[in-house]
Amino acid sequence: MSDDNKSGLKRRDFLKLLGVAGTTAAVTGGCSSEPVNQLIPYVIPPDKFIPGIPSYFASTCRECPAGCGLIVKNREGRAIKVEGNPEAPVNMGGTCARGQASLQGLYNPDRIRSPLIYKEETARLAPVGWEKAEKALSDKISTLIEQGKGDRIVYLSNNVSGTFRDLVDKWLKATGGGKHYSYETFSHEPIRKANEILYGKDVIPSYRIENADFVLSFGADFLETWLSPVNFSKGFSKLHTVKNDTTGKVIQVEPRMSVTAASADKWVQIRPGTEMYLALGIANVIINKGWAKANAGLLAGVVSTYTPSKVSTITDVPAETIVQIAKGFSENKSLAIGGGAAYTGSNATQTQVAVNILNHIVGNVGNTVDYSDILMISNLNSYQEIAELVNKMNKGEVEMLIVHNTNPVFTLPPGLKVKEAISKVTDVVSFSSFMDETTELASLIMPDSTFLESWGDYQPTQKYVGIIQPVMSPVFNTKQTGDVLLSVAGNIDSAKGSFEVDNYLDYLKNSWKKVARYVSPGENFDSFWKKTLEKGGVTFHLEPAQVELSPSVMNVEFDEAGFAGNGDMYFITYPSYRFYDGSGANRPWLQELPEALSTSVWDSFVEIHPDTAKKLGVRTGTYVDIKTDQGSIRTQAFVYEGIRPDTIAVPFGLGHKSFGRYAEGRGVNPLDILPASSDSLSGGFTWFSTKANISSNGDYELLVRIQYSETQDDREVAQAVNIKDLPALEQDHEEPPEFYHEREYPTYRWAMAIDLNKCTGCGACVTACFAENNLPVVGKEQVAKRREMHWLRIERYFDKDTEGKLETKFLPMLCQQCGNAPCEPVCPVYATYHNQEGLNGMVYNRCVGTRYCSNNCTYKVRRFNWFTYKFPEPLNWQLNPDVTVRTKGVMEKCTFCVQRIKYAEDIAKDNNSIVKDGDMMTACQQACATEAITFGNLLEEGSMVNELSKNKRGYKVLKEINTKPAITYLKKVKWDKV
Amino acid sequence: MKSDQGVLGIFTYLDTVTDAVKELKNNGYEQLKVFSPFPNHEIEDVMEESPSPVRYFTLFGGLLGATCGFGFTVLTAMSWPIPVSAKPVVSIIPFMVIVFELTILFGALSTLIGLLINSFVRKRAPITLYDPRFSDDKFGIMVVCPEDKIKNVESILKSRGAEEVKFDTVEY
Amino acid sequence: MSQNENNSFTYSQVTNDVVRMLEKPTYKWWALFLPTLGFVGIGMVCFFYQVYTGLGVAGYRHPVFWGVYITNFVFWVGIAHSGTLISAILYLFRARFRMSIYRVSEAMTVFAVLTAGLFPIIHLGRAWNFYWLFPYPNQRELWINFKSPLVWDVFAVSTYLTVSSVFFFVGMIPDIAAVRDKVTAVPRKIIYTILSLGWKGSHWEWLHYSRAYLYFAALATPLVLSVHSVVSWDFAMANVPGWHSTIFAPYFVAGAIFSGLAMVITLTIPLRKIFRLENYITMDNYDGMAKLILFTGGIVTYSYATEILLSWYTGSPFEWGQTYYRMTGPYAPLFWTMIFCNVVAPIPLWFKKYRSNIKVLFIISLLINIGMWFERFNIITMSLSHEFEPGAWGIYKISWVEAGITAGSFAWFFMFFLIFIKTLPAVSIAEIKEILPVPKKGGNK
Amino acid sequence: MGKLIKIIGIPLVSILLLLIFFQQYNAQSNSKGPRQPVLFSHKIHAGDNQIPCEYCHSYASISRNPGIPSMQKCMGCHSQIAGRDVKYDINGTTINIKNEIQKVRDYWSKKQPIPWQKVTAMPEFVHFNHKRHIKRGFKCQTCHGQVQEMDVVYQAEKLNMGFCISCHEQNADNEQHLTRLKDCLTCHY
Repeated sequence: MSDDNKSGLKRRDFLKLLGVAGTTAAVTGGCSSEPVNQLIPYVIPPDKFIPGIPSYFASTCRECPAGCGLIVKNREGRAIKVEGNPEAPVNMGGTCARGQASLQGLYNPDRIRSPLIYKEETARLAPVGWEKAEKALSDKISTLIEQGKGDRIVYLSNNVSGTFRDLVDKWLKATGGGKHYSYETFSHEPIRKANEILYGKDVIPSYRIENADFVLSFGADFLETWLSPVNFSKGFSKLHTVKNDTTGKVIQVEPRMSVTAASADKWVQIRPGTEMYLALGIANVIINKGWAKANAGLLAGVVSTYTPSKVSTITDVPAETIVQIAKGFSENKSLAIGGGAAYTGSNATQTQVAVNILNHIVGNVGNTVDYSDILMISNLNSYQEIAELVNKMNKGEVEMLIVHNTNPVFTLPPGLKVKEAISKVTDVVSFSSFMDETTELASLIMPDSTFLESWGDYQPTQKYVGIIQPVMSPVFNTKQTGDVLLSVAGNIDSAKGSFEVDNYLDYLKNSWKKVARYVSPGENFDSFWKKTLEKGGVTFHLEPAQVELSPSVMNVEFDEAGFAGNGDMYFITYPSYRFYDGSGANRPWLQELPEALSTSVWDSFVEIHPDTAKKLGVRTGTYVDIKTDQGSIRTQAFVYEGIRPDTIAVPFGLGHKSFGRYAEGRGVNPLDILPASSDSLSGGFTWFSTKANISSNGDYELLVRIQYSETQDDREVAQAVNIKDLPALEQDHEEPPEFYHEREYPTYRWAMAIDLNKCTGCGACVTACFAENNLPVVGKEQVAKRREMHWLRIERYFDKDTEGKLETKFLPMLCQQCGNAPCEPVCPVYATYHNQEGLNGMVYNRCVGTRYCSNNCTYKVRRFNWFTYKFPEPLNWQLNPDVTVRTKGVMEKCTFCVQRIKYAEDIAKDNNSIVKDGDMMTACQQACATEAITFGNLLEEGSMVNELSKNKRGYKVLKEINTKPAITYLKKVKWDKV
Repeated sequence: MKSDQGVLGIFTYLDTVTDAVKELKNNGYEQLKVFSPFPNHEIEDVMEESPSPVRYFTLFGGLLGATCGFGFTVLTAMSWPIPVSAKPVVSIIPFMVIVFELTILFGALSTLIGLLINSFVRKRAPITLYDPRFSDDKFGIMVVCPEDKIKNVESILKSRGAEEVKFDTVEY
Repeated sequence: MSQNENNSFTYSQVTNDVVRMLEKPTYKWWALFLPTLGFVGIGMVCFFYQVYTGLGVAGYRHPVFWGVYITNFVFWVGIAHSGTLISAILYLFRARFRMSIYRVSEAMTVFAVLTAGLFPIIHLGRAWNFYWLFPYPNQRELWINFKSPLVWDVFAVSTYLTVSSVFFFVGMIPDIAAVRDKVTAVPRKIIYTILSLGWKGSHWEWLHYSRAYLYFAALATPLVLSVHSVVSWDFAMANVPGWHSTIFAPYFVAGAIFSGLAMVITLTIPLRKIFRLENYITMDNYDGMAKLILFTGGIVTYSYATEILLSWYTGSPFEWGQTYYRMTGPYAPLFWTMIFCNVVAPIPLWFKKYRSNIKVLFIISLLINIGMWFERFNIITMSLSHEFEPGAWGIYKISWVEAGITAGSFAWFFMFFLIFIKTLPAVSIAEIKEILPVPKKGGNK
Repeated sequence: MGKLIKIIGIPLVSILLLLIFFQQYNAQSNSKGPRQPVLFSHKIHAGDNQIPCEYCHSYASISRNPGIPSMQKCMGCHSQIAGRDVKYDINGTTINIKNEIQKVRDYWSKKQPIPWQKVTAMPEFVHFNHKRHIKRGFKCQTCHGQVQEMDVVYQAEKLNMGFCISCHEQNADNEQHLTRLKDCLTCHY
């Protein structure tokens, strides 16, 4: 290995795996005909891999604590695509943009390529071999043990559960009894505390949105980052399915319109920090009107004082709205959840208590709130505990800090002085795969393999344990931390005995032997293990848990949220669904994925209401200074009505000082101006705890976005229907007379249906398209010139609803594979044409680049290669060998993942049949967690797409142009009142 | 191979030229050539040449172009039928543009060929005698006649106002 | 015409005056020619840079995929047209005032088409594959799409180039012969001798010549109309709001002649000054052209009006949206410049007083050239930047590479023109003589 | 009259020549293969010893890629077969079979792959599916030439689009099938 330390890139091994060169062309790239001139055979052919045939591995996503099940597609030893595992109860086949982008964590060119150790003489980190690195660590620990300071080792990791947590604890015990802190940036302490207060259970229950048809969310961005977004998206999809002319409903209560609020049926603008009162007010109505299902008992007393009129004055929510919500909430199978800004104020726990009260009195507990299947992030350390740890470090009570998959310097408020504290620690060891703000401070770095290269398991909820298995051999000279810990322990005399195995895989298997005994007693382990690896995990059967209302709820004081600072603006910071806690910031796909509402890319922005903007004299793009007592940040304004005039909001996740070329120095970190304060009851960090002053010196720069027109200019591109009109609704089937005879299709007419009532604008499909079709990332400067390469873009239109309120429509726009395509006849060289399967073919190598097709494209979905775009090594390893990598001067566009169609047809042909519904999915369809996208053969009777295209909500975009699109959109359903 | 005498008379005035031509024709001299710096109808009239065959070239070229244009577009379209939009593989209307353009192109080119052939390749009588002034401001008549007729021709030309007369033998 | 009035004017004078223009170039000429070469060089550098790095160096962006290059293409094809108009159509109409200027305008035609022909190649994403647009038998057994207006373009423009250069050359044969007989310097003598194809000016040659010339004119006339119609169909055949319109063909042809005549005036005014050709290119010529400009300008104005009216009358949000965008959107200044130059500026020409004022003519012709360039720019770019999908609206800005290549193209045109006036008879000797009174002993009756 | 021939004849002839050139364009490619790190003779293996192609290129009938034999496969035989110690002329270069086989064994002992030079080049934008063609019953020789007679393998056919299309045209069952076979998306995506 040592010879690899220089480059770190284990290309030789990679090529050994690669086996055949036809496909390496995709790696070298080029729509040009220069051939690849070397064939590297396998030395020993791995039985898994047949060149040209993909192999699939089930694993578990670790991009966020949700722990979705994944299926990873591998070609010639390279992981090239991530998809949701339908077997996994967490995500049931769906993925989010971050999950899709996990590949760019794996192939990130800025990964740490080999162990690094701090050299005094050069005063910088230098690469070393693994043996040396491990030796260094074990020596340090041994000396600590000798000095009896073994208990002064702190292992700080992100949320780990299952076997690895157990290993860490054992390991720490063996090395002198250090302490393991596991910490997440968004750790939801208030939910746990509130449950403790109400039911004496310090846990986070599972919320079953799929069982509800009336969701009342107090700021919980459950479609973006809250707890388990993909799972909730699935639920949302079920809830928003239009059945016999009605559908479920989501009420989003928050001061700013999050993406979740945008796809909710009603967005209730509320004065920040007063969500608690609204919840109590609703409870009050329900109890007083006798709508309560469960025995409210002592709760009646708690809420008695909060009459609608009183609440309405506090919250700015009209009294009748409160009553309406109460009615709907009590009449339907309902669910109340709290999150986001709502429960990160100083009264977060109280708010959550109020929310729980709502769930309690209408008897949701046990139906839509499940206390048996608790989330495992319940075992996290609270922000308060971490703050104490920081104090200990400051006091020098920590000798060795081991940081693993967490970045406290970035994710903790500067007020805590984390950086200073860490520098006080004698030895800082980092297992991080990336050189982030915290790892920079480490003196010994032992890069962990990403979860796609490692063994492991992860338990998202009580009910399910997902397996993590390597989907390819490590890209760089990295080693998974489990193995490192074991071999380090092996080097320490006192720790030697405590582990019977020396590598993590065996350790994992041993612990799974227990699982096997529990799940399928008597079955031979190897077969069980094999089955588990195929399925991706095991599901346990749980007994429904009963909860008892504890009287302690009586002593909760529902006091108003307090705000630091004397600013006149409420300052909200919310987790970006693209970067989560900032760990996504080094993934170019996520950087170039537009934020659904502002459609801005590659940078931060501050949301400002038009009125405020006018007062301040700023427009979208103007730089705004946001000042609190902690300091000030400066970023560009995004002016829109999706936020209260007295509030501003900045997304969290950007503003890295160091995190690789894609993240460094991009945007601002709102945390910099937040006070290091916490919620008194739960000890959770209060993200929403300060007011800010805003000012602007008028500096303007284009806010780089994907879409610059906010409204659709009465063009009826994205359509909606009022639920009252649903029964009478008819799809407009009438076609204008044809000059030429209709085209008929022998076997297939590939078509798509997109349900706008389900699309949440989350962008998973866009990222999936990037991954599947080798789309290049062009960077901020080029996007500013509208040169982004999105084959599939999600258009966002702000309309006014009947009450003149802001109404958002999302419209996924991709090539419509028109039956009467305007782009085809104008191409002088037949580079684009209509094939017998209804596809609008695009032959890259024939294209000369007149760009006439794109001029004539009604939907503007064609993209042009203005340059030959680069895929910096090893990002190019991810390229899909089945898709040509385009070079400068050619037009490109979506072809319904024709490579997948061809593959499916090939398989079908082997058993002389044709492709049936469900045999193949397009990348976007597979990724879509809300199942908004349906793809299939229009000619196949009873295929889903065939059914949906006849749906009465169906319509074709810009029908009047008579392009005969193959994509049917299903109108969004509007409710005029709650 | 017979050899004859060529006589060239150089004139300044057009009417004298036409008179001279008439006179010569009356005296049975048919092998005449008249030089002028620009096309002139009076000369054409008096020479009584049959109309130029160039027009047939033009016509032929035009027709050929039309046929080629039509045949080419239709045949290539059918050789590999690639459907674009909902249009038929062979759609005559757009092809007409090509047909038209090729008609013009071939027409013009064959007219050019016609011109070259007729005026430079197909010379009815040989020209050996020429005077640079013909392209400037002088007119000229060249007569091809047997040896014994020279004197006669010269006198006619002179009498009709030729300022200068040249002689040479022509072989053809 | 003035020539008839002063009879001092003899055949040999004509020949001498024309041949005089072909004397050794003066330093003035070099002072014009060298910078021209320089700009051509700049243009080429820009082009190769663009080919090497990719089309991204141009200002193009989604959704505006055509910009300055196609604008230039249409502009130059337009310029070309008046040449053929003057030499062919006016020839058929026997308009006497064409005689002295048709050579210049024909030259202009050829060079303009040469320039225009570059742009379809320059604007290609993969310029090195430009020949794929031509139908040649290849091992792929793959032909080109004759339904595509771009292929029509290929045929129309190449036909136009061929025919107009043939026309240009044939028209010159007798004059080259005249020059041949004048010049004495050996190399030039040989060159002209070859070029003159042994022209002797015998009645036999004249017979076929004038026939052929007539047919050329007869063929060129429909051609010139078709070419710009085809060019206009590049746009009219598309469904882009602001392009998809039936009046485009006549509208473009009129516009072409409009701009072309303006260009002729712009070129000939300095020409006649430098070479003292006042006796040949007279105020009557300009008067004739000015009237034609008024006429075509009228058609152009009418087309503008029709476009606007119809876009409103259709009631289609796309069409009217487009028109409204043009008038008020970010490009509005360009739109109003165009209106001023093409609609307002020509008005003075209604008055003889201004028609016969060289300065006024020159300024107006310049304005029209500018205006017509902007017309093409507006039609192409504005329409594209504001189409059906509000989500895909965007603004196009010209880049320095495009500017360089555009400048290069103008230089390229003038380079040819400068070489032309020094090497070939810029005024038709034979035809001038044709309209002079024929010398007769008996005198003209 | 000679002039006439010149004026019309020359352009016509040149056009004709041009056409012929383009038609002949895809005739033959050079019959000289690249020099391999191990001078392996397909003639000895596939020809003299009658080893079927798919014994080594085992994926050809189950995958779009034929695959190249793993070192293991080579050693499968050559752990026993050391090769006769004789001179052998392989396209002009005389080699000793024993030594060549020894090379393979060295690679194997070093656990290193042999960096074969690619012979048959196909542009990256063409997606050729071996399985389909083998299943349809085409011999490898159809595209790869008489490999069993080549010591040093060379690209027998130019394998340009014309080659593919002509074959597709000949082997279409019916009109509809032909459309499928000549559909651009069959190979280009």
